[in-house]
This record gives sequence, structure tokens and C-alpha cells, in this order.
Amino acid sequence: MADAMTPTAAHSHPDYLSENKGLWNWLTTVDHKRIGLMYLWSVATFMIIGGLLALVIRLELLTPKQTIMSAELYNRAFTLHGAIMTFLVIIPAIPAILGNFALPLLLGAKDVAFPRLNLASLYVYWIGAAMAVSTLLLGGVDTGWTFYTPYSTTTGGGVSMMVLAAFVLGFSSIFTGLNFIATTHKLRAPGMGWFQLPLFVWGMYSTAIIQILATPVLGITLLLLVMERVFHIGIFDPQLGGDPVLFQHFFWFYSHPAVYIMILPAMAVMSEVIPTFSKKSIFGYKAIAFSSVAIALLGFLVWAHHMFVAGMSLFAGAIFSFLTFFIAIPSAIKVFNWIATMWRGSIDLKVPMLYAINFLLIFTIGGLTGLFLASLSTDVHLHDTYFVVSHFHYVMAGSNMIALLAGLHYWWPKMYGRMYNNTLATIACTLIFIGFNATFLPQFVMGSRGMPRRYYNYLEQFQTMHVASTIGSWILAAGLFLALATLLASLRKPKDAVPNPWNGRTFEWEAGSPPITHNFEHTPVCIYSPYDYRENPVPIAEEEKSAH
Amino acid sequence: MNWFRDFLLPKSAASNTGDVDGLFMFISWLTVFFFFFNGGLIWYAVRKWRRRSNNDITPHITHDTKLEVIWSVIPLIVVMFIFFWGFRGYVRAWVVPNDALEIVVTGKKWVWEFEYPDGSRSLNDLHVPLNKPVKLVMHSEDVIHSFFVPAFRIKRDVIPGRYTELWFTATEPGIHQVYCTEYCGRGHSDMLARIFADTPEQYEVFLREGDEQVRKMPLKELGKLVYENKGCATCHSIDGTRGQGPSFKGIYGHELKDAAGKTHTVDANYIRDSILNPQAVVVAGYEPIMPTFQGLLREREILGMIEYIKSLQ
Amino acid sequence: MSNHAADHAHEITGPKTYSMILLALIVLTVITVAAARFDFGNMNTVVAILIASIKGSLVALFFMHLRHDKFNAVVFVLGLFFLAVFLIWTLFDISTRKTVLPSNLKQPVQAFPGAPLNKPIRPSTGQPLGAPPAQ
Amino acid sequence: MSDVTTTVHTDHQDHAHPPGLQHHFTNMTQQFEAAKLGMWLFLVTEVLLFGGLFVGYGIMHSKHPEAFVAAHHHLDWRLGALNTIVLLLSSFTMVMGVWAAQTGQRKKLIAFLLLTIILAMVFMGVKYVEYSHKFHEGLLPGKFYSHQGDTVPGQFMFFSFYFMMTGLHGIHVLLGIVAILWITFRAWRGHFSAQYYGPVDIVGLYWHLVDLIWIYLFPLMYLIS
Repeated sequence: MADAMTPTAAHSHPDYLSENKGLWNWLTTVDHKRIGLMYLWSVATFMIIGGLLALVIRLELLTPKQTIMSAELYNRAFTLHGAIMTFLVIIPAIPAILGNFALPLLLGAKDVAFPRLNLASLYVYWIGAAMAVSTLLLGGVDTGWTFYTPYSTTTGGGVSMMVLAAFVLGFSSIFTGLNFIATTHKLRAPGMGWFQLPLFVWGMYSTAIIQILATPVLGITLLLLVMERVFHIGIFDPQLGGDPVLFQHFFWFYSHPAVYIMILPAMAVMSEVIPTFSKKSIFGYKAIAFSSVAIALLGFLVWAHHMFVAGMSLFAGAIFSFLTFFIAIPSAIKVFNWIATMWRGSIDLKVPMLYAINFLLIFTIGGLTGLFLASLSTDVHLHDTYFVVSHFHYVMAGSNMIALLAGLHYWWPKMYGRMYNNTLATIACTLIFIGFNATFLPQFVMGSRGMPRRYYNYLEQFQTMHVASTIGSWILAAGLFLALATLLASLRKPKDAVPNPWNGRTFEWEAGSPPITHNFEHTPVCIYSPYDYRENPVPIAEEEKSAH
Repeated sequence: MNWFRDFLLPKSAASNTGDVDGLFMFISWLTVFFFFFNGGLIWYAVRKWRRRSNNDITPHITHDTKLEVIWSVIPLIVVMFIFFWGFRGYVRAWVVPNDALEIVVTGKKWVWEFEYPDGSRSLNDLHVPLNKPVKLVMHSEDVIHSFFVPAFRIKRDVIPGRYTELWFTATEPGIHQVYCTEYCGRGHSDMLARIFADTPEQYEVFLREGDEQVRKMPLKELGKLVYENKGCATCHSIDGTRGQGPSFKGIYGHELKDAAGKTHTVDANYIRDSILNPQAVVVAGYEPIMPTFQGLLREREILGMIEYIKSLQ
Repeated sequence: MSNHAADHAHEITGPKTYSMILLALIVLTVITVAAARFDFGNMNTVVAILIASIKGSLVALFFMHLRHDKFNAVVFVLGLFFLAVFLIWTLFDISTRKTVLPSNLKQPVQAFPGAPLNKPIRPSTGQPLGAPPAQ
Repeated sequence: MSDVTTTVHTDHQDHAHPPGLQHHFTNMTQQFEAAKLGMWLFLVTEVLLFGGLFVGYGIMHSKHPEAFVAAHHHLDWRLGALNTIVLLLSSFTMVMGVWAAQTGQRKKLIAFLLLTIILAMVFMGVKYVEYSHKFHEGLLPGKFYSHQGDTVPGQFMFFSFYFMMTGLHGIHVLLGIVAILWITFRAWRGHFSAQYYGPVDIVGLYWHLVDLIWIYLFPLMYLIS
């Protein structure tokens, strides 16, 4: 581990931030760490834009009728919020930022398998982002991020451009996934078998499976939608003999697995943070690893639970509901395993661990409220109400965002070689927890009482809860702003981080903080399990011998 | 514990809601329980095993198969139980009773149109009898909408190009809110309707005189509505063109000859008789094909028809 | 992972095998065309897909060397499997849907109400092409 | 894990660096296998991309069988069969090219690659003849369909799929031609040997997939009944 590493070894090369400075060198770099950082700031920019849109939406909903904008503008605002947050923020967030930065380090590799493809994925992301933003000049998009036909094929504005943007962004996601799979298979450090992989890698690998298998279907769906708009090809248009519900099958075949693209990486981060700060081996390594893969594969069999009231057949509804419940099992297993990891550990409540606990609580609510929506009869009542809005914000926005922050605070010393202000970061974490729950808990109640989603005007009976939610959104925004400011403020200091500030056991802590361009001075060799926190770690080879 | 249910759910007003509410509350309590269970475990662990020094020694526990099986199997049993409970409710909501009163619902940007079995129509207000199953056969004229009645715990998408159905038996008298829950553009949030669950007396009034909209409508407009909705327009034109029956244009106050050559003056009584007993007098040159509208039109609608024809000079 | 490129030597398939495969593929193409002449009733498409799948397997196994490449074969088959899941389940929903019709339906639902035989098709708002979208 | 960061392989300095080996790979085999796995993953995404169209085709076909059957009579199955044979032949020449590369026969490699390109161009030529015929007849996708004298409605939908599927396939053929040209150029420059032929193999895989998709397109488009 890094603390055992000879300090002289770490500084024979300049670190990756100091070497080859200058904008041009950054834009042409193939270094996975630099690409990860460029993703970080790109995603952060769009998160701020999407977040501001959310604040504007919440402000509009302060009163039952018009508050600050017209219905047309409101519809465009929530569509842009949804599209930006889904395609530009949450899907790339953890894989493209933390995955790109940490996955090769965790594997003891010098880079991902296809570094140029990795850079290409960033450029494709930028092109897609530019296209998405350009829809503003084309009159905006008012379809909702789900682009349901036939509304999306008949409304005006920049729908085609937005759809093509999502298509392009899909390729960015595919490139990242492809890289992670090939890297995990072919670039593991000598001695690192599949069950010595850090669980973050398992999580990323499972995510990548979904990215590879599902994203192309989104691509073709969106192309068909553009074709329908331009050529009236007829597949989704009932007037031309098409089936509008078919679009929903196509769309959710990608977009349901995509929610696991959002949550699996979050779980992956947890599996690193919790053992490190509990100073104890992860509980149930194989259970966590296999449950990631199980979620990824099962995720493909449940897409139509978004369509229980969409005019699907009774039988299809029953089967999809039945299978959906199986997703609950691996999710529950993971949560129990993390808690069991903390059990009898030595829990250090540093900022990443606080975020992890924050995640556990929010994910528990998010996961359990999923049961309402997986179950047929209750889903009929709750579908397309604020209950659904709140549920998916808990699992997609809350869990993902908090896990991203956990990972950022965890690897920040590795990324920039600097420690942040612990007190301020703790306050930010607390504010985020309070703000998030204040924003979204009232939405559960609103939803179950019948408040439909995507409503510009609403009945007076819901106003109290809307006001509570809006006030919550301000607390949440304050928390996020403080977290960002704390991290940024740390960059003004000189580099002060030691290679292994948290006493982690995985490979990245053996590299310098920040690492050199090729990551390690010497290629690491995997001898001990990545979670062996014993006083005298036992080599894997010996452990296996004694097992037989 | 009813306060929790009343806090989370709107007041139930239909026959099938008990099952849904039961399941909803079951999962709600499950959620509350597990939130505090997990939260409690974390709280306990953090309090008890907080790091005291950097040299803390922790036990090396990698897994515990028995424990892991337990916490996989128990959730599995619970969710399977939930599945079957939810499935049962779904099937009940799916299978429509045979004696259900059929209402045809048309969704279009951004109104709900209801067509009753007698062919009369209304916008955004639906009258149904209490304690009698009602079946809604729904379709859309433009984009996908969704018909949602929170008090009945029912919802189904309304799709262009095909029909979907939905049924309920209202058990609480009063007005129940209907929402459109599938995003359909600018007026999505204003695409509201109301279901009036009428007591037998109220429903009787409704059947006799129509709903509030119709009762308040001027007679001439009501007549126009009847003319358009009840099939008059198929045979009788209003612009003087000859159809299966005589045109209504300028007919009022004029004289007509029947097949036997007898002369009749078109006045209120003549129109009433022609609607209720059309075969009695058939105008010369036309086939006796008009069906009777006895029982199909309300008294006020006949008066409206007379006013409408009177206005077509 | 330690083996070198030279170790691939035993995997090299020769021109003879490739020629045989090519011949088989061409024969199968002829069979496909011939099979289309026969009427297998409902099985027409199934027969065509079956022959195509045999051809596809030959290409994948021999030309794409999946015969010697177990791992990538798994990757490829996994892709096909999920495609099958997508197709079969979507078809399952569509084929088990109940047709609901109102009892007073006057006209049968037309298959292509908006698409007359040879006229330009109008978008589903019912407006002529080029008109501004409905607001 | 491990304190023992043994020096298995110190960065660039040590043993001779084979040409074409990228810095982050240990040896040529690892690089070749990684690239091959990457290509297969890409092929999977291609399968699912086309797969979406196949699913759409299948569902619309089952929904409007008469329209699809009537519409497919406008296609000439002989041209389709010809193109199938041409593409199969090109797949054969491609795999022979890979064989030539594996056995280090540079001249044969270039010859086979050029043959493949020629066959690919023949394929595109036949496609051009077919497309221009369809354009002339007004057999076009969606709202541009203007064929006269139809008795079965809804044939525009078949042509929507025909043009989308064969069009997307055609784009892949064109990209394939570019890729093979690039490989031919590199072969001509003498980049490949029996030890290093990865790019040939990988472009070959792509080309076979293009062939594979056509194998399904042919009966579904030209031979339905």
C-alpha cells in the first residue's frame, strides 16, 4: 500500500497536472485522468445549467397559476432540465468522470485500452452538448425528455435537433463503456483475478454492459423519431398505420436500463468509500459483485413497467411487474452488505463517508418507493404523478449526485493533490441532505394525493406542499453551491495531499497525489485482496491454498 | 393509523379502492419501517464503532453465507407477496362487469368529451349513477392523453388510433376530479374534468333534463346540439339541399303535403309529432324511413329542436 | 495473456475451408430463393430467417473466426440474445392486446386513415404540410 | 494491496519496443486481443442498432402483412440475389486477405483487399441501379411515396423500412470501403507481417458483419410472401 511505498520513488516524474501544461496539450491529451477532469468540468457546467432550470421550475410552481413564466416557457424549461440532466449530466457523471479517472488506476493500468477513443468520446460529448443547447435557438423543445409520440412528431421547435443531440451523446456513452470493458478484461495488473477487482470496477463493468447493449437501441429509436418527423415514415403515427405505444417500447428498452447506468456507478462508489472509512474488509464481496451484474442484466427485462397504464396487454403488464420485483433483491443485498461492512468497523466520519451514509438513507427511500411503482395496482394510481417524479429524483438525482460527490471528495486529493476544508464540506453535505429531502418528500405526498407531473397550473389544495418543495430546492442549491465552492477553494492552495490520505488499500493510493502521467512509477502487482485491512495482510495465493 | 392513510391518499370514492389502498399502506409502512431500520443500524454502528485511533484493529469478516441468504430470501418473499397483491388488484381493475354503463370518452387538446349511450354529449363534465359500474371506452383525436381519477385510483392512457377501456363503480356522491396525466402540450395542466357521482334522484334529474351545461343552454343552441349529435344531420340538411328527408331550411311556418295529398302546417306541434311518431305523416316524395325518437330525446331537447328549426329561415 | 502472436498459428484456417464455406453460402442463397417460391403458410418468414441464420452462423464461425474465439462468441451471442428479448417481448405485448371497441361504433377503424393511396400524407394533427404546428 | 510494487516492466526504457505497440500495453498479444474485443463490442452495438430497425420492421410487417407483401413485388429479387452473391464473394476475398496477412504474403494481401473493394463497389453499383429505379417509380419512403396505381394501401411503410435499412447498410458498406482502402494503403507501405496484422483482422470483422446483416436483409426485403 502506499504508506509502505518508498517516498523517493514517487517523484522521479512530474505529475500529470504539471507535465505538458497549456490548453492545446489538454485538448489533445489521451491521458484518462485529464479526460476525466475535462469531463468533470463539462458535466459540472451542465449540472449548474440544469440545476438553475430546476430552481426556475420550482419557483414557477410556488403558486397555482402563473408565477414567473408562461406555460410554453415552463414546458420548455422542464424538457430542457430533463434532457440536460439525463443525457448530459447523470449518464456521463460517474462513469465518465470518476470511471475515467479512477478505473485504470484501480486496475493498476497505465491508461484505458483505447485512449484515443476515450478522447473522441469527450469530443462527441461536446458536440452533442452543443447540439442540445442549440435547440434554444430553434425555439426550444416542449416534449418532455421522454419524447413520446405522437406529441413529439407533431409539435414544433427543435425536437429533431434535441433528438439528434441525444443520439450523438449516445455514442459518447458507448465509447466509454466499450473502453471500460476492454480495459477490465485486458489491462488488469499482474496477479489481479476477477475476484481481486475492486468493486468499483465491477460496478463500472456492469454499467458498461448496459451502455453497450442498450444505447444503440436508443440511437435507432431516436433516428426513427427524426425520420417520422421528416418523412412521416408511419411507424409511430397512428394516422399512418403506426403504433404510438411502440415508441414507448423502443424508448424504454434503452431508458430503463439507462437508470441502472445512473445507479450502478453510484453503488460502485459506495463499495469503495464504505470499506475505506470503516477500515474493514467489504462484507460479501461476491454478493456485491454479482448483484451489480444481475442488476445490469435484469435491467433489460423490465422496461415495460413504465407502461402499465399505456395500453399494454394485461399479460405483458403482469410479466414485467413480476420481473421488476427481482431487481429489488440485488439492491437490498447491496444495502445490507454495506451496513454489514460498517458493522464492527472503525468508522471515520470524513466527508466521503458522510456522503456515503447520506446515500444509504436516500437510496433506501428511493429504492423502497420503487415497490409502489413496480406493483401493478398501486402503479396505476401513482403513474405520471409527482410520486414518480420524486421517486426517480431519489434514485437518479439524489443517489447519483450524492455518490458523485462522495467519489469526488474521496478522490479529490488524487485528482488535484489537495485537501479541501473539512468543516465546510461537512456543512455542505448536511445541507444537501436536508435540502434534498425537503424538496422531494413533499412530492411523494403530493403525488399519492393525485398531483400529476408536468403540470403548469395546479389545484390550490397542493400549494402548501409545492411551497415546501420550493423552499427545499433553495436549501439544496445552497448545499451544492457550498460543496462546489469548497472544492474549488482547495485549488488555490499548494498541493498538500499525501499519496494515501485515507489509508485505502486499492492501487490508486500507491500512485502519487496527483499521479504521474503514466500513473505508476512501477507497474503494481496484485498480491493482496483490495479490501484486506488486517494488520498483517495475507496474500491471495496463500488464502486460496488454505481454503482448499 | 387512519390518519396516515388520510394524509397520503385522497378520499376513496369507488368500490375497488380498498384493495389498492391496503397495498399502498402496506408498502408505505414497509418503507417507513426499513428506513428507520437501516437508519437505526447505521446510527448504532456509527455511535458504537466510531474510529478512535488510526491504529484501530477491525475483525476480518469477508462474508457470512447464512446471513446473506436470509437477507436475500426475506425480501424476495416480501416482494413476491406484494406482486401477487398488486396483480390481483390490477386484474380486478381490468375485467369490466358485463352490465356496465358504457360512456365513450374522447380526449383532444385540451378537453374531455363524453358521449352517453343515448348519443348525447358533454364536455368535461361526466354524470354517472352511484353504485353502478361504468365503463369508459376512450380514444384520442390527437396525441396521447391519460384519464386519471385519483379518488377512484384508476388511470389509463387515451391513445389515438385505438380504444382503451377503464371502469369504476362510484360509491361516494359528489364531484370527483379528473386529470390528464400524459403530457400533451400547453394546455396539459388545464385538461381537467369532473365526474358527478349522482344519487338516484340527482341522476333522475340529469336523465330527464340533461346536465347543468345543457340546462343552462339557450333552447336554440340546445336544438343545434341535438341536430348535430343525434343523427338529424344525416338526412335533414339546413341549407335547403334535398337529403333522405326534407331540408329544415325555411320549413317552419310553411305548409307541406303528405303522400295522401293532405296539407299540414309546420308548427311546434307538427315538429313534436314528427319526432316522436314520424310514420304518422310522411312528406310527399320521401320514403317512410325515419325512426322514432320517443324516449331518446328529453322534453327540453324537443323544445330546443323546435326553436332551432324556427331559427332556420 | 502470456502467449505471443505466434501462438495464433494453430488458429489459421486455410483457403480450402474458406472456399468450401463460400460454396455453402452460395448454395444456401439459391435455397433461400427457391424456398421463397414454396408456400409454407405461416412458416414462410420462419423458413427464410432459419436459412439466413445458418448462413449467418457460417460467416460468424468461419469468416469471423468465432470458432476459435470462445470469449468474443459469448459477447456476440449476448448481443443477439438481448435483441431477441427486445423483439419477442415487444411482439408479445402487441399480440396479446385486447381490441376494445365502443358498442356504438359507426365506422370501422381504417388501417391508414391519414394515408390515401397516392396523395401526400399529412401529419397527424390533420393540418396540411407546411402549416405551422398546432399550439 | 500490496506494498510490493515489483518492477515487472519499467516504462519505456527496457526491452525493445515492437513497432505498433502502444505505450499502455505490455505486449503485442495484449494489444491485439484488446483491439479485437473492442471491435466485437462495437459489432454488438451495430447488431443492436440494426436490430432496432429489424424489430420495427417485424412489428409493422405483422401489423400490415398485405401492404408489405404487395410492396415487395416492386423489388427485383434477381438484383437482390446478385448483390447477395457479390457480398458473399467480397466476404470471401476479405477473409482470404486476412489469411494472406496471417501468413505474411503481402502481395496476396493487397490483391485480395483490392478485390474486396471492387466487389463492394459492384454492390453499390447494383444498389444505385435499384435506387434510381425506385426514385423513378415514386417508390419512396413516407410522405414522398407517389407510386401510381396501387390497389393495396400502406405500401409507403414498406419503402420507409426498405430505404432506412438498405440505406443504413449502404452507409456501412461505404465506410467499409474507406476502411479497407486504409488497410490496403498500410499493407502497401508494408506495415503488416505475420506478427502484426491486427488492423486487417479487425477491419475484416467489420466487413463480415456488413455481409451478415445483408444476409438477413435479403430475404426480409426481397422474398417475403
